[in-house]
Amino acid sequence: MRKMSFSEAIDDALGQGMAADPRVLLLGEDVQGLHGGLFLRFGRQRVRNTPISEAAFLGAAVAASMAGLRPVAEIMLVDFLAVAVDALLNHASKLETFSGGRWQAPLVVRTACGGGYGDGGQHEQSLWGWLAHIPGLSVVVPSTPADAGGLMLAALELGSPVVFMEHKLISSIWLDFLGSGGRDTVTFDVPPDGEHGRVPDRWQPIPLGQALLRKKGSDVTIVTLGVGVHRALQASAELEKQGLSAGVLDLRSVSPLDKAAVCQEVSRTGRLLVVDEDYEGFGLSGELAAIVLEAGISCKYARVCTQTTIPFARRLEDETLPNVARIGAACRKLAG
Amino acid sequence: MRKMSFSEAIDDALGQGMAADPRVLLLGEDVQGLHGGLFLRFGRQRVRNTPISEAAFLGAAVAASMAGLRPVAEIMLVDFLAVAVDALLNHASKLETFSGGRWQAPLVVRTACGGGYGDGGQHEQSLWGWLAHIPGLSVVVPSTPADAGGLMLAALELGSPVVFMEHKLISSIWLDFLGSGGRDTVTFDVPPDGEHGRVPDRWQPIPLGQALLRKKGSDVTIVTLGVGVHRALQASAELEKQGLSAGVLDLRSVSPLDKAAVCQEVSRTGRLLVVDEDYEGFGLSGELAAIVLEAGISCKYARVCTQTTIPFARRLEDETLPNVARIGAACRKLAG
Amino acid sequence: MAPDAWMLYGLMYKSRVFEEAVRQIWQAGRISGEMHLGLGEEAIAAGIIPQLVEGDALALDHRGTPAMLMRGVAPLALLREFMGSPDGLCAGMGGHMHLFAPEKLAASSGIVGAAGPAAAGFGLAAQMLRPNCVSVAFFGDGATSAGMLLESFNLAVVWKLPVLFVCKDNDWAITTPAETAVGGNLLARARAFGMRAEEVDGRDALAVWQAASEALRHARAGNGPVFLWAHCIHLEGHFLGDGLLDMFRRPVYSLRKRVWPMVKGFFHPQGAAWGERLAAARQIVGQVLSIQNQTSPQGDPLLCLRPALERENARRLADLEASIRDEIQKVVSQAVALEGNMA
Amino acid sequence: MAPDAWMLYGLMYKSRVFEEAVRQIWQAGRISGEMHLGLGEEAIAAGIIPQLVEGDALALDHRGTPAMLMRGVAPLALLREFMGSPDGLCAGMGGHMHLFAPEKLAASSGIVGAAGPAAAGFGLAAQMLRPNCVSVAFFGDGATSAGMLLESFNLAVVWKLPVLFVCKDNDWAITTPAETAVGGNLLARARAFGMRAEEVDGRDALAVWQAASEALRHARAGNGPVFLWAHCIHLEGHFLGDGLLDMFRRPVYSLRKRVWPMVKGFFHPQGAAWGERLAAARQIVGQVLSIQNQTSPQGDPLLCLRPALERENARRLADLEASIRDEIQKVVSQAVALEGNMA
Ligand SMILES: Cc1ncc(C[n+]2csc(CCOP(=O)(O)OP(=O)(O)O)c2C)c(N)n1
Ligand SMILES: Cc1ncc(C[n+]2csc(CCOP(=O)(O)OP(=O)(O)O)c2C)c(N)n1
Ligand SMILES: [Mg+2]
Ligand SMILES: [Mg+2]
Repeated sequence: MRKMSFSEAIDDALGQGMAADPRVLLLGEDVQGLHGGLFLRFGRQRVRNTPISEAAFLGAAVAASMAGLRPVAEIMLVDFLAVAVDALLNHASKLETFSGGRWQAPLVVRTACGGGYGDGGQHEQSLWGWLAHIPGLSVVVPSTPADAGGLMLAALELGSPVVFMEHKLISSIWLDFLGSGGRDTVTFDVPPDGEHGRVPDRWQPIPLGQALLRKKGSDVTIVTLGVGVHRALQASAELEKQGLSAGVLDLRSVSPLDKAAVCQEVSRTGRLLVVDEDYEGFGLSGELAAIVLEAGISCKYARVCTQTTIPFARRLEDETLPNVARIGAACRKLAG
Repeated sequence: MRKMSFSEAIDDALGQGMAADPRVLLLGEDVQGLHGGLFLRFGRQRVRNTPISEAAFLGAAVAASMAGLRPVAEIMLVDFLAVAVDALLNHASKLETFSGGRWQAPLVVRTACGGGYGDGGQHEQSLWGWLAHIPGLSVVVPSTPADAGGLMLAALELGSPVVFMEHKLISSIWLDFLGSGGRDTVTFDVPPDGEHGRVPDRWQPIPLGQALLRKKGSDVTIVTLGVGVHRALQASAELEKQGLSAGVLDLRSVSPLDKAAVCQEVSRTGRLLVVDEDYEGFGLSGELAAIVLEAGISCKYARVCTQTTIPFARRLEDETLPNVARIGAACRKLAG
Repeated sequence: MAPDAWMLYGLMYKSRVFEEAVRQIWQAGRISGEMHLGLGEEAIAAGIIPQLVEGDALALDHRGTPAMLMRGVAPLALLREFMGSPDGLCAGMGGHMHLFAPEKLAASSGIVGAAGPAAAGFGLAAQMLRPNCVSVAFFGDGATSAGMLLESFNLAVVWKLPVLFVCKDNDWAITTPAETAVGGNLLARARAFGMRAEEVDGRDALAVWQAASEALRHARAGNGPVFLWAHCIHLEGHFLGDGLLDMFRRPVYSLRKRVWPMVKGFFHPQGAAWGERLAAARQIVGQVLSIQNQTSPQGDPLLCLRPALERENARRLADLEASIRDEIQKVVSQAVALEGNMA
Repeated sequence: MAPDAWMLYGLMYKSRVFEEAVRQIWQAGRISGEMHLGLGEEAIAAGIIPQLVEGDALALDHRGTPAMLMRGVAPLALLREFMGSPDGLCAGMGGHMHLFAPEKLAASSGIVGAAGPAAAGFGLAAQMLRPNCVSVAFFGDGATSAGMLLESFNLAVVWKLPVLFVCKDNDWAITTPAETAVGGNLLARARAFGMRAEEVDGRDALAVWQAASEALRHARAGNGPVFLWAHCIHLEGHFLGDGLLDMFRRPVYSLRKRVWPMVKGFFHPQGAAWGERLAAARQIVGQVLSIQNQTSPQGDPLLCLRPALERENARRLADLEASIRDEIQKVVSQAVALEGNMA
């Protein structure tokens, strides 16, 4: 067992994957600088800077994956995917169907997401539910270093397009780059177990679509992912003192979605709280409601999500993103 | 009262809006040909062909709306919005928040959507739930000529960005253009009450966010929109013969969503069936589940949606899109 | 390598006869939705595709049929695909805008401009996995306004990708004339991105071959991408059932369907000043008139090559054409018979 | 109209002093997230913005501060916005990348390339509603690879929009040198779209004024868009806390934080051949060295104008600078005091 930061773990697992398979390459804006360790290890052919042309290089990555490469295309921030999402919506995700099952696009889109460090509403979105709406696309959102590395390896091996999302608040590379800018005069509410932790000596793939019960609970089931997992665990710890037992289920991937695990937990507690940093409407939180209803589980339900464009002001931002206080209050209300 | 086709109604209401307000203009690819009546009436300044540059002209429409115009930007098919959605996700929908409430983007994006005429999975998507996920964006999906015109007028007057979606199967202009191509050797399952109907002599705006109960029912509530309304009505008529009473609620707009109407109907019948031509996961059908659960309504729930990339083959396409048989079966199962 | 005019003509003729058969089958209602044919741009595909080798890739737009056919995809598989059959090239799941032949690294897309990024990606894979291989993008003049295509020009240049970008310029994007939508000059545009670029008469298969031959040599040698600006016409208008062509072909139908709404708009009491309305009307009339160029035999790439072959050996030509017609006729019968079996 | 060098210098100096104050406040942790300053590109804004009139519009990128300031937005409103205060320009909702001044038709965006479509839209509104008005887009060299910006060039040309597209070329996009990301030549690129285009020394406010003055005349007269290619440097690197600049400024910190992971990668047992690794290492070293140009006083637009003014009237210059420093100092004190009141 080694200890590693979340961002190191991703690069480490990616490095293992690149060493094992010469078809894997990393491309994106400034990746040679942002992932300097990989650049100096694998060189300019396999770690490629791109112009600021997301539509072209993401579309190119799709085609390159069809022609034998295993590209990892980095879209700096998922917000910027908006200029290139055609490559995923109309191409990568549809290829298998369109070709009658004869052609695949084994591509990983690596992208940073999430807020909590004061960068404004165009740079802090989550959008995982938005992307998971697209059939044929997998969407991965790890919450710990160990999961991040294992899921990256699984994404590399999957054989169909995956969006791998790296939450900036637990990714020290990104948080340093965009949040603190090397200052020690700012602090953010970084969940330590997300930012740093034990990882295996050698990465093993963690299959997509397997949720992990981070904490058992008998009164409420909190279903969440990414930084939400840590917020939920903290809220759960506080609720415990008040005699309320809230379990925390970490989805780890939005698509495929571990419906069985969700249904199992919710049918046990009869109460489902979704904590989702993505926008509230028409996304993950609704999908989870549909899943339990489809399964015929009768339960109480609430959600703590991002309801509006994320404000720039730090205080307003903290109120807008799912936070421990909102989660606690929602749990108490559900259980009360 | 006049009678009019769905596509005529939209152009007619738009024409009324353009005559009333010189700031309104229509721009998009081939709009001078596709909306020839408006072109010959309002001329080249106010009905503008664009190059195939959706990102530029949609972004331009956003800025033009900020600077005093009232653009209606046509994205031929909503599928193509994928190359330009940045203008909506990161700009139009965020402007009001970003500017501290001081600036608005009163823009209408007009776009054709939906399938059922054999054009393949890159040209027949619905994506209304995908768009409604974005806070700050309204999404309108009319199902009859009268609604189409009234909602278009309301969209023009709203003062914030609206996506106005025109289902191709009930829009004779689009269906002729893309489906039959002037042939009389092909027929499609076009709902007549969607394609043609009575409209007011002078258009009045129909406020966004008001669902319409198309049919009362006591056993099941079918919540739907667009072509789904007609499919549901047909299924309901067939179910009636079997002694099952299914009501049909036409949402008319996805965002704002008429939560009150949904909750009222569902709490009456205790059974909710969502019929949604958009993709099933992480979209409208899930949101409706969340709404009833949040309201504490206990109900049985099912959904008939599009689950995969839409196949080209007509027979497979009909099986993939929500159809009368699937709706009927789902209702019977819910009630049984 | 000098081009074999007979071979080129054979490819073009086969594509033409096949697409004319497709037109009939579409007209009979056995193919659903839109149908964009490559009638009129056969010489561009024929001048380039026979020069491709194994490992080369193709990124096609919504008019992929001629290129797929010339690259060796079976006409029956294509036709069955158009008919939406499980035994079609893509099991009936794609249709004519979404043709995929993985073993030939040939892919199409109905999204205008998407051939650019696709060709760049294929080029990247060639650069890293298949030395001396190239990719070819086919797209129209309209696509040159698409951001992702322009981005791809730049990406291919800075990465020195082995890509041949081929613009099949037919002067129109649906009803929009290129001169109203394409700013400046496309040759200059490609060159300004740092790319080698040539203009060629896209009706002349031999000229295309020559230009492509040099371009491919350049790209295969690792010298970066090349842009080929090939002029052609679309004999069938934008797609089958094209509204502008219908004005001549089905004037009565067009009057009711298309002209009447315009007349109503023109005379509507509220609207622009008369001058504005007249200008709009003149523009429509002008477009309808100029569409005639699109069907003029002068622009037909087959007629551009045929006379020389006929002079050379009329008998051989007749035989060639007859055998191709036979072949396609068989394919059509087979496709229709299979349809019967299915039903 | 001849430019008033004193006025231009005053604008630049004010912007400089203000942004230096912003740097300190950011450094002190009172501003969250990223901070992109316009240090080094003041002459471009100063040469253009004073020539704008009411009804003209501005489409800005992530470095909008100097332009907003010169267009007359109150420095206090800007600073309070950066600090996320309800009394900021946008009520603290936008932050420095999302500055909006509706009454001045000035809007910014943090999405690279978005200034292109925005300027086209503002230009369209001007064309239809405000005769003789123009819009100006400011963007970097990196943005010239963005599809939507390239599309906007074309759209502005075919619609003859009154737009001035201004590329503030500082040779870098974050850590990516322009010569590795921008194919061909930008002047040729703009011209190839059919646009008038000029190159100008963006450190020289008077030269920018001249070039912009002609460009604006052209656009206001309805002759279509103009592209201005203005060269400059970014004195503070990409943003505050720039990693490349840190290599010099905070070598120890950089060694631990940035160099160490690279060293580990370089010596990892599994990876590319040594030649490949060395080439990568050399590239990084080269970039770090060349970043020094970015902080060379030669590139400083203020120093480009200042000596002449000093020769002309040293006393007046000192007074001007002092009064601007005073003004900004007051703004800073006020902003900090307001912060105290809020807490
Ligand atoms: C992104 C996108 N926008 C619009 C369309 C609709 N469309 C299909 S073909 C076409 C015209 C294409 O013109 P061109 O590239 O010149 O090709 P041509 O049809 O003339 O061969 C358009 C606008 C599309 N398919 N994709
Ligand atoms: C679409 C998009 N892609 C990437 C980014 C991240 N990003 C922000 S600034 C920047 C570099 C911009 O370079 P340039 O246009 O030259 O402006 P400069 O910062 O040099 O002034 C990048 C890549 C972004 N904001 N938007
Ligand atoms: Mg064309
Ligand atoms: Mg730059």
